[in-house]
Amino acid sequence: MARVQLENITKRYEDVTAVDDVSLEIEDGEFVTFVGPSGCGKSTTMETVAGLTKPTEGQVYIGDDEVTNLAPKDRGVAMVFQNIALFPHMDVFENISFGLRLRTYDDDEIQRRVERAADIVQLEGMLDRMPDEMSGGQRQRVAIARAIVRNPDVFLMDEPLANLDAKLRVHMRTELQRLHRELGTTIIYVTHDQAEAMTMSDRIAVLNKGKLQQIAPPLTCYNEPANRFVAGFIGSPSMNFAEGELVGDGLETKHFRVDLDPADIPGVGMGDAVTLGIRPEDVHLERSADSIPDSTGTISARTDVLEPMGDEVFVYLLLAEGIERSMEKDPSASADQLLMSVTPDTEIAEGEDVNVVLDRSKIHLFETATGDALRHGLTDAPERDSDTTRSEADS
Amino acid sequence: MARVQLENITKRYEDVTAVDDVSLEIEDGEFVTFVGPSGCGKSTTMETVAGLTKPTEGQVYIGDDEVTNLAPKDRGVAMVFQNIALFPHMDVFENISFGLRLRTYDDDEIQRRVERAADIVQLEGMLDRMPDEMSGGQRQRVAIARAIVRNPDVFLMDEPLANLDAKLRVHMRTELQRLHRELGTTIIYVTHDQAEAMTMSDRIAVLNKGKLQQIAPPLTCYNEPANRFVAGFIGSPSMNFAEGELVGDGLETKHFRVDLDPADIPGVGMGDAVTLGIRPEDVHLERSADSIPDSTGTISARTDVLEPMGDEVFVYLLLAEGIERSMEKDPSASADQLLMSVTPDTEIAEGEDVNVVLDRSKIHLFETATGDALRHGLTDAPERDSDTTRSEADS
Amino acid sequence: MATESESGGTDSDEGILIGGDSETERGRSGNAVINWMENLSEAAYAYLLLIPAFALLALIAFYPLVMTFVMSLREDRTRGLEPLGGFVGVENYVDILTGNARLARQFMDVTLSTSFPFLEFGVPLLQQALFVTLGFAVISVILETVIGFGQAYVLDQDFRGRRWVRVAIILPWAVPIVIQGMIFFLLFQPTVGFGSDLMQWLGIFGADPLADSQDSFIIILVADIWKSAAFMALLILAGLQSVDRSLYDVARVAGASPWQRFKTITLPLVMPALLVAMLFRTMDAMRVYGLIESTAGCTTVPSLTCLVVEAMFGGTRIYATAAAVAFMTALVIGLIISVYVFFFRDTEGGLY
Amino acid sequence: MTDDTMEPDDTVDDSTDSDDRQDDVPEHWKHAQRLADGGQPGGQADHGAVFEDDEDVELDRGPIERWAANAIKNPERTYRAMFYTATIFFLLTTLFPFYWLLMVALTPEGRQQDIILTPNGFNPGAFIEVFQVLPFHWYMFNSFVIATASTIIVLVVGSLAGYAFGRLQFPGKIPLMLLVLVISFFPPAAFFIPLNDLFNTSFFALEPITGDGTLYNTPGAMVLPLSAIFMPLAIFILTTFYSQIPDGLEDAARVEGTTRLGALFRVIIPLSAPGVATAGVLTFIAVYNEFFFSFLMTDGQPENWAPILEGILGYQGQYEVMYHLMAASSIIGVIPVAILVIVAQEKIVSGLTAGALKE
Amino acid sequence: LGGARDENTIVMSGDTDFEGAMDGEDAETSIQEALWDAGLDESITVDVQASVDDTDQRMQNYQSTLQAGRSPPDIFMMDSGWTLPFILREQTTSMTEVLPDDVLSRVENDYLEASLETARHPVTGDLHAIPLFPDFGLMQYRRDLVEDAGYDTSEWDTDPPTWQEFAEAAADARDEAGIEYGFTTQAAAYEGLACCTFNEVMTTWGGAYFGGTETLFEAGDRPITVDSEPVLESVRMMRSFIFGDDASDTLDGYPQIAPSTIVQWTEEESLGPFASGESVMHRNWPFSIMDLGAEDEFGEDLGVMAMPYAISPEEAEFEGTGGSANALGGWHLTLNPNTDRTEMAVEVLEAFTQEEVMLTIFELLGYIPPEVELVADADPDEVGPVARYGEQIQQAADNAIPRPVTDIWPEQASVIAQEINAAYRGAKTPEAALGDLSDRLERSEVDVEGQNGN
Ligand SMILES: Nc1ncnc2c1ncn2[C@@H]1O[C@H](COP(=O)(O)OP(=O)(O)OP(=O)(O)O)[C@@H](O)[C@H]1O
Ligand SMILES: Nc1ncnc2c1ncn2[C@@H]1O[C@H](COP(=O)(O)OP(=O)(O)OP(=O)(O)O)[C@@H](O)[C@H]1O
Ligand SMILES: [Mg+2]
Ligand SMILES: [Mg+2]
Repeated sequence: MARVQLENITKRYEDVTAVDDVSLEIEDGEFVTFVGPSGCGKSTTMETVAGLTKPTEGQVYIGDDEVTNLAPKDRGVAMVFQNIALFPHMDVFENISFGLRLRTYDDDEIQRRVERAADIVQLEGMLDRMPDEMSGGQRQRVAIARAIVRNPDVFLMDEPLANLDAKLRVHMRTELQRLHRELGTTIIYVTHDQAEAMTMSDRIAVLNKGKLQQIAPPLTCYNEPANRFVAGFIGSPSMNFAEGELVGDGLETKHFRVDLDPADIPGVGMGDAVTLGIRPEDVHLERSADSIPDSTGTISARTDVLEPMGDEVFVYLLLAEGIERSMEKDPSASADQLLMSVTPDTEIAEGEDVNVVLDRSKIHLFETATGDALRHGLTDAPERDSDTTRSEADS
Repeated sequence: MARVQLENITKRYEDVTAVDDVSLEIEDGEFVTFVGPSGCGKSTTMETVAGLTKPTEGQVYIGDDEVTNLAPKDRGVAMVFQNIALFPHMDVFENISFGLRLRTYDDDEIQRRVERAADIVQLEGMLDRMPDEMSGGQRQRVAIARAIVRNPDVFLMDEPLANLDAKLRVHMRTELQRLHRELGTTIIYVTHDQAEAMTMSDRIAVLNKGKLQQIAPPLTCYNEPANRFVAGFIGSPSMNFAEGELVGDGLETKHFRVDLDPADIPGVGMGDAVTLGIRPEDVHLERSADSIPDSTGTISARTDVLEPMGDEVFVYLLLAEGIERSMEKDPSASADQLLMSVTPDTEIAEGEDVNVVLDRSKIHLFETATGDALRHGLTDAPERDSDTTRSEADS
Repeated sequence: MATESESGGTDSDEGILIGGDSETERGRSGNAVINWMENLSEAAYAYLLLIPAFALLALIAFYPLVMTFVMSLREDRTRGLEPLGGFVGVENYVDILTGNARLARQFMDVTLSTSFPFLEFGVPLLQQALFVTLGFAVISVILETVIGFGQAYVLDQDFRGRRWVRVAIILPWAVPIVIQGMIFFLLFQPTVGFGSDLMQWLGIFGADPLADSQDSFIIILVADIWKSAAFMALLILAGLQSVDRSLYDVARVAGASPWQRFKTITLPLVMPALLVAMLFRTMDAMRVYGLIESTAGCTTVPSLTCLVVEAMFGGTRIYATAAAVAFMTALVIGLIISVYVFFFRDTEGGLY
Repeated sequence: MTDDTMEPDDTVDDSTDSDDRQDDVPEHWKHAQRLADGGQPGGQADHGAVFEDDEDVELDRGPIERWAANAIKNPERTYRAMFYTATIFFLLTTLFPFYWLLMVALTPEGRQQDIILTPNGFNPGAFIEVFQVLPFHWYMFNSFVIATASTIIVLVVGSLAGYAFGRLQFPGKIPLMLLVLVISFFPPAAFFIPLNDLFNTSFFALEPITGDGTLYNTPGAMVLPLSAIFMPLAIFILTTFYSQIPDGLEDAARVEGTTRLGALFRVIIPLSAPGVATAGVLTFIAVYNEFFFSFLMTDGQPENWAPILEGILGYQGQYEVMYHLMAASSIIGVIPVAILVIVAQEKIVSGLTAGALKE
Repeated sequence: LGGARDENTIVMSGDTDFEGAMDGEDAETSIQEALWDAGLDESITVDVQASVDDTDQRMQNYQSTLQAGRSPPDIFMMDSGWTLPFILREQTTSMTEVLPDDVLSRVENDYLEASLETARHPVTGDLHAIPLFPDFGLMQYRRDLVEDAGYDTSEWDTDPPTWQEFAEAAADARDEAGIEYGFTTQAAAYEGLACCTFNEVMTTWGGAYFGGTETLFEAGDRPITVDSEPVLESVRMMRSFIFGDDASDTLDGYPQIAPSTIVQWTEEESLGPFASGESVMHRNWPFSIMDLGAEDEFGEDLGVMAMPYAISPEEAEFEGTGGSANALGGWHLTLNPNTDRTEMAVEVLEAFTQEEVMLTIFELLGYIPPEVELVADADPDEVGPVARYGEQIQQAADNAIPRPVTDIWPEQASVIAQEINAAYRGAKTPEAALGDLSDRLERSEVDVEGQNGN
């Protein structure tokens, strides 16, 4: 029921700039997720919206009003805090109903709402527990209930599901989405869970070092990351990168080359340093690559570690012989490593020599110097700034 | 460097039994992960090992000694707490070096170790911050560093990575594994992250309502869950379940039937209620099912919601016509729903009528009444109690 | 209360999941005063909150102090209706410092000499108010801190019957000073109590402790510690209670012995409360009077406040001297407090 | 109490481990008893028992050494022993004077000689006489009202100031705090003369309330100065405790819809319950027993709000002191405070079971 | 809250006993009744308000009342020991001005002169207070024990013994009876030592603080004689009493009779052992006679006498000293200058000067009438044991020695008490203590010189 707009928000602590000139607009009823590395300023940005932190510079708008200096209570926001922040002197019921009791709701109404909220977070029968008698996840659910029991214009949720198990998380995810749909509330959400970010959000805002990197629908961030940072950050395991140089008719990296026409790539020219990015699932074994219409030339490698995940297996490929077996599983960290993901029934063993190919249509190119994306997919002409929404993006 | 053994541990609070007769043995140097729904007793069990909670009943052994009544400080354990619990009056350096300063290490040694630990958790340059000047993830990293800086026999880690982003989490995972390998320390770990549990653990202990459900290598839990609870809990999105009844030559569920010889299944007979379980990735579109050697008969369904996750797409299938579109995304919750996972390039749309098949080799059968597993895979003779280790389990 | 917001459009017939009402909370609510307060800057808000306290203090404390200060600059008049004569500047202060004030015991009686140790004391230290008071304050505060900490530590534990132990330990603080004085006066009154006999048997006391400065000093110390350790205990206990218990868990797992837990967690976290307790105990001890008056008497153990009270109410009306002694007392206390501020300036949460 | 809210090795009623202990204590006892009997194992069976006992190496140790060895092996027991010793020591030292006071009260008038552990005679009538000689209950009531009023003022006004000092940043904070502190540098007498003039000045505005327009002989004449004098302590205590409440909790309250003041009263004060209760109890007791102003700001008549001190001193004649009545009256006078402590102690001590300040 | 008081009530600030006697148990024998009988307008009631009885605290209380210019009380009951400072501070009303002449002259003529002297303005000589009752330090003793030890005490009633005789009797009686003490008195460092117990001893040795009795009430320009020989002798005697004559700075022939704890005793503590039969001799005020002389206590065995002495008046160096001397205490009534009921209050004061009233008070409270002769007239049945000792009281009144009360007496008194106490204890030699005392008194005298005639 309210649009949220941040205008050039900067927040500086003594020697840290927690948020650096962030501007963004969140539509009424939109579900936006903030993601970014630990310490990048997500919580601080949320606190600015809630009114708990006064930005050093910039304005905050909620609805049509500037609220930069409005008290939190008058902003119509509810928040789930990252540190949970239950009131230790109140039992679960009192914690959840705290906000309601501050307003003039009658007792029945309060009772009804609290019970409903407790139901959603599956805390029935625990309403008279004290916070210190609960497990970590239970406390977190109380914190969520405390926020959803109210009827705010804007929900701010800072890692609300961090302490919940996968199953409950899926349940809560659904419930939050249902709430979102039914109430039409604007939701700003912080999560470290890619699945959460991907499935729930209308748009994802990627932050790094206090700066906004990209704000776009999840699949856009996934398929067309604005820069190398976003490309590496979104997606788990993360994208493989290989730094290279544009040569006459292709890109030459340390271990392989990819054909392309430098002219297709605006803004760079021959000899420029360009980084290639490819997601693990777009690396294929040559022998099973027939389904890929357009693949690169063969890259030979030796498998290092196999990491079976149940529904898929991660294969760490070493691109050069003789190098010591690196245990670093972060593929972007080493130029000699390539991570591939295969289905569990693929026949592959550790230490096997294999040939792999990359799916050309899934190759991303970034300017090495700035990290900015140059091109996504080498097959067709690039289709940047796609606005495909979530439900259509997979076509 | 020490084996940990719990013998009939029970912990009761006034009206809650947090841990209920749990016995398990963790080998010296093993990495065991506790998983289970929120509030199932994971933290309490850890606290029992640490000595912070005296079990109501049962004994704890570390190494060869009974330590049930030993003070925590004498147990040689280090712990990362779920609630982080940094010392508010100490800066990061002091927090990390706390355990070292209690012993007689010289300053250089302390400095060296702290720097090493800070390095591992990527907190370089923050050593003089106070906890209240840090973000949630940074605090959690301090908590991890505080534990790993010591050289204990047993590490206890209660959701140490909950507040970290995916990338850092992968990094920390690697680091913890490296530590584990280098120091040979026994590690007990709690996590809600399936990927973490799957990739890091030697064995996973699944708890529910204070009771130990299964303790086995990750893939065993995944492929051969001991009961329906484990089957539903491990794996995300979780397994589809369909309740049915054994008939003459097969299993009849509400919407489909699967051929089998009831005689193959020990312990149950004709007419008994049996639940079928199948993971989303083992549901295939009939049109692309040629790669599956042994599939069930066709099941016709209509696609409901598509949930693209980047590297895969979840397809919610409705098995019966005319039922209202359920938004519950927990497939085990509705008998009329089936969740299928397909690759992103599969051509499928919402509301499309499709035919799917199940991979018979991946079908699990459970006794409906008790939830106990009856059989995993309908192709070969059941190979229960497999002891395949992680690196071989995917063959 | 909450105002009706522009309708959001989505809260349609689907029914709102949680609430039955579509009102939203955004927008200024509450009355004008509250809104005005909410939007004050932090500093302005702080000043606003300080107004009541400072208004009260200004009327009841600062105003009288200014008047008293002016008084101290004038001449004493023991006769006539008007208690004060003309302005004499700092003369009263000079008299006090040179041992020439019209007081039964002197503030201090020290002269400089040329031979070592370059100071000469006119009368024994225990007959000079400044040293009696300083000695009393230092010894009593140290002992009370230690004992109070011990008591608080005991009270912080969980044991059966702790409620009654708590009451018992706190009870001395609830005893009026006159009664406290009476108890110890009678205890050390040879014909009534056995305190003197005991102490003489122990070889600590002379024949007539209540007439002997040194013995009386000890009696007063004991009496004060008996009563005021509870004050320390209470405050420290509150500090202990506010420490997050999970920090102890962390420390225990990290291998801290009880003593190390105390040193590294309890003490630093209780330090702010402890400092407040010590600060105020010191100031109180520096102003000790009632206890002395009701046991050994101001003649035997003169304290700074004894001088003030005697000058003011001793029958001879020397208000200016009384005022000057009061300000000298404040000055001495101020100096001691600066020592605290200096030593504990880095302690977090201490003096800010 | 639940186990994880306390430290098992310091506590005494942890049933589980005390049970364990009972299992092995008797073994040691047998040793000790045998040794006390001359250390001679008395017979074959006993002999066997000694050898079965895996601690037989300790047979030749003295009891103290053995205790020390046990202490090292089982430090919990040492802590517990120390704990008990300390508790008993504190109880004895704090309670003995009260016991002695009771003995004084029970000793009939004029026979206060050589009271050691028993009274000289027995005269419980003193506790009734107290009320016959003076309307002591009236004095108590007055003190109670004055102390309650002062405590409320001090806590409310002090809370506002404590909040500002403890949780807000503003220029001039330290000078202002020192200014508050300065009040406590002065002996109360330093305030007296100007206040005496002030409270005896007739203010027109006060006439409808106090009759003659002065504050003298009204509770105000005590409540005001006493509030002011005990205010600095309260402000400092509250400042300390308020500053320790994690910001997160206040933030949560404000997002939930409290005003800044609302957060103070709904979250910060309840969470600082130990500190607030302590400040309250300290103020209450101090005012209840205050000597200087209570004595000089009324004419000593109970109907004119004379406080309990006047009552107690009323048993003191010019040349003779009714010690037994003073003792009895002070025991009676302490009772309300004791009750207050009992009531407040749950707040003081265990208002928040597991330590309030977790976020 | 405080309400307006009744129009016809005069509020007196007094002590608890006085408050009780004002209304009396039955209307017949109350002071109020006596006042009305003595001619006080029946519409005027007197309300005595007592708060604390401790003399110092009462002084503080009056001081702050008068400092603030407050009334009620309309009439104060002031200790003769500290009335003078109030007079000098103009915080009393001149009786000479407000009392009718006949009343005034009756007071001036009939009242005990020593008492009146402590009620007069030292400069103008005007009377500023009406004595309510005088008090005398009296030596009380166990006649039975002394007689048992072989001493004849019949003479003592009229002719007190010398200190030496007294001490020997005390020692012998003590040893004979096998009790703890021979003599108990007050020697703590408090006002009572300076004003009274030491003052008595010193005077009976022919010593004086300020060179005799002429200069008692005018500070400033007067000799300081505390370090003279008679004073030293008196200190030495007291030390003999405490430590026996073998100790240093003592007088030969004076045995040890008093416990050393007297140096921390005031009236209450010193009375205890005597009352419980543990002492032969005891110095105290007449109030104790009321209790101890009762039949169920010592009855006739209680002997009372004026102070023993060492030197006769003739031998004494300073005028007005020597011979038996009894410290003068007692209380006065003063009129609050701030009262708006002066006339009524004066009527009340007038009534107090009537003999019937004095006698009523004597009967009810044992307060000796300021016209001491009346004691002899009192009916022992009504008055109780005190009446038995009328003769001794009369004698004490004749030998009454007031303290040298001036505006600076309070501060001088505490200096005196300190030094004498120190000398008794042996913390200083008598010479040193009295030398220091002399210096300090000198200084305080100098301080007020400039203010004379103010
Ligand atoms: N002090 C206590 N008093 C009462 N019940 C408690 C207490 N502590 C924990 N419990 C209960 O014991 C159960 C187990 O708690 P525990 O903290 O072990 O759960 P957990 O598995 O760690 O859950 P989570 O994943 O949510 O952290 C929970 O139901 C919890 O509510
Ligand atoms: N009070 C403070 N003083 C100084 N620096 C601060 C303070 N609060 C936060 N910071 C810093 O500001 C940066 C942003 O913090 P913020 O809490 O917004 O991070 P975050 O994105 O929420 O991280 P996380 O995912 O770890 O919670 C961090 O580097 C943090 O250390
Ligand atoms: Mg954060
Ligand atoms: Mg937990």
